[in-house]
Amino acid sequence: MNIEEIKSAITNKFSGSVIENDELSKNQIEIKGSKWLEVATFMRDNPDLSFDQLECITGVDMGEESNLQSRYNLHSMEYRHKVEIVINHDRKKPEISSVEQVWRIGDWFERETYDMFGISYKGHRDLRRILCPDDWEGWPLRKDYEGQESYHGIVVPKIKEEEEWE
Amino acid sequence: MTVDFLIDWFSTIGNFPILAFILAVVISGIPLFLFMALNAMVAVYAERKVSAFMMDRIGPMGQGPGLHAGKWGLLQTVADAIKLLVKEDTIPQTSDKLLFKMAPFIIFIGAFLGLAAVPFNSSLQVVDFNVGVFYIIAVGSIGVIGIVMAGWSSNNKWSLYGAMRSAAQIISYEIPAGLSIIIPIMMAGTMNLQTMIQFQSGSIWGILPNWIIFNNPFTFLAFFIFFISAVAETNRTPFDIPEAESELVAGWMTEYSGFRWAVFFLSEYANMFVVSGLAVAGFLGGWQSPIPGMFDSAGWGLFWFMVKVIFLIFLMMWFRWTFPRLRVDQLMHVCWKVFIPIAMFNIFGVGIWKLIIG
Amino acid sequence: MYKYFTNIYETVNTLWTGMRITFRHMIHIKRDNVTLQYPEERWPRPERNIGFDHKDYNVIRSRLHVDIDDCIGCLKCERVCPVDCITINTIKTPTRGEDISEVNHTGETSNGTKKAMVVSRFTIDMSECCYCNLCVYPCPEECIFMVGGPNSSKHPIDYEFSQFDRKDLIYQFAKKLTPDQKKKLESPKPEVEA
Amino acid sequence: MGVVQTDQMVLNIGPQHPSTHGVLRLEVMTDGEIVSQIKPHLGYLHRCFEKHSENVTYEQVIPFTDRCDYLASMNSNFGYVVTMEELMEIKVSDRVEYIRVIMGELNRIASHLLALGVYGLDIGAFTPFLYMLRDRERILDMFEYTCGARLLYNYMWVGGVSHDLPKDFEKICIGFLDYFEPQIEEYNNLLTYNKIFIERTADVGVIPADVAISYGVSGPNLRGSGVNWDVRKDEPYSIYDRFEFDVPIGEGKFGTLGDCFDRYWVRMLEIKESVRILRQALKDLPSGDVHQALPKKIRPPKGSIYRRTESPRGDLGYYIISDGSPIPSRVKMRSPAFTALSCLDEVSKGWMISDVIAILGSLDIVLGEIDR
Repeated sequence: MNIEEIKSAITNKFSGSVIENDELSKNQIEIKGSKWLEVATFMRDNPDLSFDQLECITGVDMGEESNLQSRYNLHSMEYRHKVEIVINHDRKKPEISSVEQVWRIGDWFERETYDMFGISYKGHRDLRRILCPDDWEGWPLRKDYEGQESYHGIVVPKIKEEEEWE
Repeated sequence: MTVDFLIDWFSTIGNFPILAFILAVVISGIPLFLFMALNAMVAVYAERKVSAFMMDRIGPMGQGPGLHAGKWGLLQTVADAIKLLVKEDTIPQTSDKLLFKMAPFIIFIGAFLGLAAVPFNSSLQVVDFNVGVFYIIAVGSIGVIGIVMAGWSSNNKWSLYGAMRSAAQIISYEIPAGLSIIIPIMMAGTMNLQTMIQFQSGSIWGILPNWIIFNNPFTFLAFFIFFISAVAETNRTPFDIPEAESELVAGWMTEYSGFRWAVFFLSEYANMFVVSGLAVAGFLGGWQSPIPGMFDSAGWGLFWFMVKVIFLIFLMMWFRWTFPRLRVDQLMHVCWKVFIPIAMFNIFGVGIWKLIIG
Repeated sequence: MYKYFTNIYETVNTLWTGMRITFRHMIHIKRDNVTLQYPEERWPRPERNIGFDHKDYNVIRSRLHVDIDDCIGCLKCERVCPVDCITINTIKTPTRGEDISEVNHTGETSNGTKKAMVVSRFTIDMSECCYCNLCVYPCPEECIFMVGGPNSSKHPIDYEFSQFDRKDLIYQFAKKLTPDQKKKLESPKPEVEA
Repeated sequence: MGVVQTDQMVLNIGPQHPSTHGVLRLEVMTDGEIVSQIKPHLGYLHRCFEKHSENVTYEQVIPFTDRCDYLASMNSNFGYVVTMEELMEIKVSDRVEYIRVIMGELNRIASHLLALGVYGLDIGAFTPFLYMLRDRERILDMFEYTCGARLLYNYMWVGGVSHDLPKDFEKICIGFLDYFEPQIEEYNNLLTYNKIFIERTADVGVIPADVAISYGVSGPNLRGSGVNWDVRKDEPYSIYDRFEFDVPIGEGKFGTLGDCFDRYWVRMLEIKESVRILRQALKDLPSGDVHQALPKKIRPPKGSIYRRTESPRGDLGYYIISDGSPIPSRVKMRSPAFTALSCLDEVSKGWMISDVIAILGSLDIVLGEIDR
């Protein structure tokens, strides 16, 4: 199935869930965040789509003014077609339903995206930080992130201090 | 035997039986201890070299006569021993301190007592018990008490796992080992090691030495069962699950360091020597020469005994550096479902064989 | 029952196969040995393994070295370093391409380029260097390079450099300037054209 | 007799443990030897690869990709440069492609050798590990001959490779392959066919195909479960469509499909396939300039791309977003070991502690890549 057929299959089932956006590249589909869980379940279970593998979840922050994005790369082992789902989040309160129980790997990918971007996943059963320590402050991969000054008494150097070499 | 000889000799000097006994025990015990230390040193060196050669390495080459970059690393184990002796002796704060300190010595005592009954040649044996085989098997299982103590007192989960595995393993493998060593007892009709070895003198049809292993097919099988069970009893690969380094870090030895750890090592190699000595005495003709009727003097006897024991220890090393490790349940499976039935069958077979042929 | 015995047979057979292999290696240790006795024998040992001469290497990544007389202070290597381990300070010379004897500065590189800068500081923190070789390529004068390899005629391979203090791993290549000399260089001089 | 009160025990495997393949901490709930739950704790090796990448230029990202999967740096480089070239629409010369394939496949052999050897070590066999490392050493020597580095190469660049092949490389490589191929049989005799090894691995830690796909398990682990999926074959990148090779999949040789032995065996067969590819590539190696297509300045057009390649551990994906400047806006690495580790909990429930080690080893994880 090519991208148009996938798009129309989703639109037929959930009208209004696909957002038309000219900026997207050719294999991307933008989906409304509120419908994501239903769309995801449909995409996995529909025998024509059969997206049984979630390849990757990428959190994206394009700058301090724009929205946060989640990008889901899906792949079907049966038909060997793939698609990329783009979902925009409100920067103030990034929230989306979790697909952890649709694709099991979503568990860790969502934890990673939560860790790095602070996008919270509704319905995730174990949403903790995964790579950073549990008590780390801030969301490191956001563009407006500023590092902690000290962590457990360890001073985090902001810039390399200019050492004397004489 | 040595002890008896010394007591007799003291009685010719004067009448002081208790002192004579203590003196005799000490005089024969100290060389035995030195032998044990020497055995561990040589065996560790040999193990490192054998493993290295099997892996296309050359092993320790640094320490040797001539300080750094000396010959073949001959003094490597001496250096290791000195390092272990001067190392800090750490005792975990939450451990059961008394048991923690006692455990290495209990294991050591088990190994040391076993060594007392090993017949090096026709006269060189510390004590010649009339139940020598039984004695070695009995004191050999003292070690497991020490292992469980070490594992429990360390207050460490890995140690506890190691100790529990070890207890299960050693107690299980005593059974096939015991059932197999019954066969030489049946053949020779005695538990006395010297008598058993003397039974194996002469030859079969003038070519093969009259060792129990060659006596009939059942004894041949019994030797291997005994030997493999002995490997398991000494906790060596492929049966080293109590100290499996990739699973349990170091098993029951995890918390030990320095001298106490060295004592464990000493005991391990002494145990290897004892079980190999028992296998040699029971199946391979002890100090008898492999060529019937030749090289039969007492000196040659010592030589032949050592050669056989060293060969068996080499075999253990060879196993260790070739095989992967078994899992706990597979270990038990091998013991209870393979070795014990075959060992039982062997006893039956040897009985029939003795009844029919001789 | 049949399976029980075939299992035992297979076990003995496969284990014996393995033991034969290790034994074969043990007795052929002279031939098979791959150990390099480090302090006595050192890499490169061309006969080892595949058998190539280290003179044929494309490059050897050991220690960075700078021929400071060739450096024109273009800062390209500093900019390209992904871990920022190179630090360069430069002072503009009064005249381009002229020797300044008091600070031991040569005016021209060996390629004949006229220098416009005195490099007052050129440090490489080798404890941070990640040996990616990226700084070597942009250098227009080929003055920064990894020692050894094709450059072995100039410098021997040095891959075992080590220091007791981490500070000592900051190598400096620029010629030392006293504060006075620095000030003198930095102060604008009336240019006298002959 | 009353009922004996038993309780579950928490066992901490790691971060310092001989067989966690790095600094991984597993919180294992055990009932005696039986494991009932595993909670992996990651992040001990987190080096902020993605954050770093947002602060350096595109070519400076390459040394960082080396350090993610340090056992297969060539393949990490390969994935990144393939993605970048697709984004920038650069066409590189045939020689570059061939050199990249040769290096990638050599590194795949090296990585698999280490994986298999360490797996033997996890099971308890020490000797095969050293034999395999001995042969891996020769591959590293060849890399050193080519680019001067033994582990972290920074060899492949966007639009080319850093150095052309050195003198006589083809001959040396063929010589190595001739030496190496009989060695595989020796490994098999020593380790693979060993009954104890088979008992330890067959039927242990079965990952059914649907579970594997749902967990995003990829590479040899997925093929061990019987799924025929290889990026080199199914989404060919570079010039992999020019070579003839098979994709070995697990078949339950000694036990159930998808057990530890299958994953091990698939790796062993993949080594043979890599040798096949190498022989073809060395035969056809064209001549040419390797620096021809190097762009003056790497400044990709605005846009984003996700591309995955086959690293020795599985699908190594790069998601690169460019905003038109010479510094990437976002570089995300989808690491195959990350997804492989995620299924550990589900797979090892009900097995023993020894089996957990065996399963963990058979997944062939590299913590540098998981934590990035």
